[in-house]
Amino acid sequence: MSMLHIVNKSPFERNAMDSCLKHAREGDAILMIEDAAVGAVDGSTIAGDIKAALADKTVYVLGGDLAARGMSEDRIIDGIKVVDYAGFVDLTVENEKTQSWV
Amino acid sequence: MSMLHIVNKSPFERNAMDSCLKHAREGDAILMIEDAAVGAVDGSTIAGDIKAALADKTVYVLGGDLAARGMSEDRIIDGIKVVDYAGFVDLTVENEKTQSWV
Amino acid sequence: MATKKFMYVNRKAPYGTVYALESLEVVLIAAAFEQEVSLAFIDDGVYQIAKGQNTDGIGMKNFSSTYNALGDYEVNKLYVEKESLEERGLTADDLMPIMWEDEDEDWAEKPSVRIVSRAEMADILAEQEVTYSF
Amino acid sequence: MATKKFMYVNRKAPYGTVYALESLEVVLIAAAFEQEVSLAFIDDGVYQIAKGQNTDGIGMKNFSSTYNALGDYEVNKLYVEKESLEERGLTADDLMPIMWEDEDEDWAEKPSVRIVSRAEMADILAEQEVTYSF
Amino acid sequence: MKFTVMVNEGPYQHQSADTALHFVRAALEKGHEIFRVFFYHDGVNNGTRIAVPPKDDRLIQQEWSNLAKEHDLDLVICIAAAQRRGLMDAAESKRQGLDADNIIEGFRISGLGQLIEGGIQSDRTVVFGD
Amino acid sequence: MKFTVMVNEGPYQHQSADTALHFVRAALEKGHEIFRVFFYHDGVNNGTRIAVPPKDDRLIQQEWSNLAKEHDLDLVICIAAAQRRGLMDAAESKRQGLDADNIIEGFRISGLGQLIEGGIQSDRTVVFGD
Repeated sequence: MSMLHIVNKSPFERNAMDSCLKHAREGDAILMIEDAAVGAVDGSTIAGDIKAALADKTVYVLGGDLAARGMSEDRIIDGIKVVDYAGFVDLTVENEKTQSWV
Repeated sequence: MSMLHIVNKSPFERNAMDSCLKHAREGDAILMIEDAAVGAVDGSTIAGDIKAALADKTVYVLGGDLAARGMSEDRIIDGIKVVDYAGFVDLTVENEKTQSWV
Repeated sequence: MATKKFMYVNRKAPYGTVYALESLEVVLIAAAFEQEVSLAFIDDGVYQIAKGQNTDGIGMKNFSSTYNALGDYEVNKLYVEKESLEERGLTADDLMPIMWEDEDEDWAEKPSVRIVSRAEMADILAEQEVTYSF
Repeated sequence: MATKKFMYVNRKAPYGTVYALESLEVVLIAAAFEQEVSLAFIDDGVYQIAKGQNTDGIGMKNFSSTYNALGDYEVNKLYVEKESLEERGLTADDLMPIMWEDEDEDWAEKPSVRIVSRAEMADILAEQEVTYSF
Repeated sequence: MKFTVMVNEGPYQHQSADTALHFVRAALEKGHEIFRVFFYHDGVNNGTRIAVPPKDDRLIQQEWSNLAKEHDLDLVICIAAAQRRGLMDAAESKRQGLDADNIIEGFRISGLGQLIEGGIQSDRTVVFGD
Repeated sequence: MKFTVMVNEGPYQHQSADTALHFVRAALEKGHEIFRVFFYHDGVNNGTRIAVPPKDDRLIQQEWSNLAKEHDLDLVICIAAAQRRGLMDAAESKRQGLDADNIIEGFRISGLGQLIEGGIQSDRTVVFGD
């Protein structure tokens, strides 16, 4: 029974991503949308936390939100998967429940 | 030419207080209103940053906002001054300009 | 109707935004649907049930007493995260003594607030079927 | 009318909220008032002038090219905080090459973006007379 | 699969309303059922018909309305949240003794029970907020 | 001293509107002049007349309106922000070919220049936002 965690706030501005990472469990999925998409970029102060999460969770970013903020897919952290809105819907189907970290 | 910095976001939720503290200068005033009022309470993870700011800045908290969140004045950090809305207005007069860290 | 596990996740301080108040309005309505209802107070959400709230100075309605009424609606699982309290310089003593009466034990008064660790909170969140976030 | 120093402080990413767009709308109007105008890009505000923004995937208007037009309105002081870039894994190369033409030097093209340290930014903020935050 | 979607922010100010629209469209395209979209908090502001955004911008409120018509969606605005913020349909406006209403076609105003019912009846509930 | 106040959030959702009201009242009580209150972003939603909050709650939109009447305040709603969000006065509603308006007495709709003018003319500009 895995959970899809949806984060829409920049990890540099708010504590939502941090709180999500602290509460997500092994096998869960984390999807970064809207301003949270910038958290997918490698080399930032929070990249280490995301990499640690990748050890036992899957991490996704909404490609449209990443591109809107000028970040190309070749600079995101290794292992993060890019999805579109259709992929977002699929994630809510594949995981039995969702939690939004608003 | 001192600046009144107005912070209205909880320092535990957002980076506004942190950013304010990093940009405020000697002699400036910092006023915590709305959800930021909880930052005045001693013993928290950010109390150290506020105490450091008190070394060369004055720090105020809006009493009504502190009380609304169940925090009594006897537990705030030594040196923080409590003001009401009239005191808030006075602070905007005493300092030549204001910056809101929204 | 089917019975599901509903979770209300509260992560924001009261009064600065309307979320705490309007979350509570949902919980009160939800009680009529006879579902399994839990509330989680994480991060700044812990201030929502801080005791001694006094809104005279800001001209807003003090709705904190409504949490005391939740027991009457059979909403008695209020999980509060210990680490969230500690990071804010708070302890369990800073929270309202929200109680409920256990019909099965001759209406004995029992605390609705349950302080749990972050790891326990993660497990509780994982058990839910429908999670509303405010 | 008197001339004052106006500062527009941008601390939020574009598109997630409307602040970046509506801040830019104020700056464009303000230009007509012939005041001294500066913009500060601090914290997530640096994403507002990131190059290569493409909003096709989210169905919103890409307004980033508007920053290139600011020079025509004599708005050419765009201060970007170095530490804010670094914390986000960004460098000056990630920003749009926003330019203005200097009338006094035979319309020579000059960069509007000025990367400054946090300490310098604090000094710049302190010099202002009217500060709008978005 | 059956979805209930909750929208907690108004149009334009936050991207939540846009994302919710895209999510609902994508779910419908995949053949899923949208049991209900529930608008709460400032989300109620998605339901006004008297907005006129710039010509080169998206028309969020109108897009919800069009989508509702096209797919027979149930778009529900919370009455308590709507009353605080000034979203009214003709009946509610009259009941309150007001002289205007502003709800757009395709939305209806109802109670919070509609949200809970959505949670019970749907396979998935997805929240879009601030 | 002369103040211009900027309000960037709607009523109820964020406390900013409440704080701005208290600030303006306190400034007036101290004998200061409020040159203008400018409502931008979701702040425009403070100016609706068709809100009916619960009886035991404050009436933010009405309180602005009353304060304006009492102190002859200049409450200005940004037209661009208002158009996106559905705040209309009778003239603008007619001009846009709409069938309703919702602005409350005491507010007027105008351009962003009013904000800048406020910044120039006032001794202090104070921003209340999210």
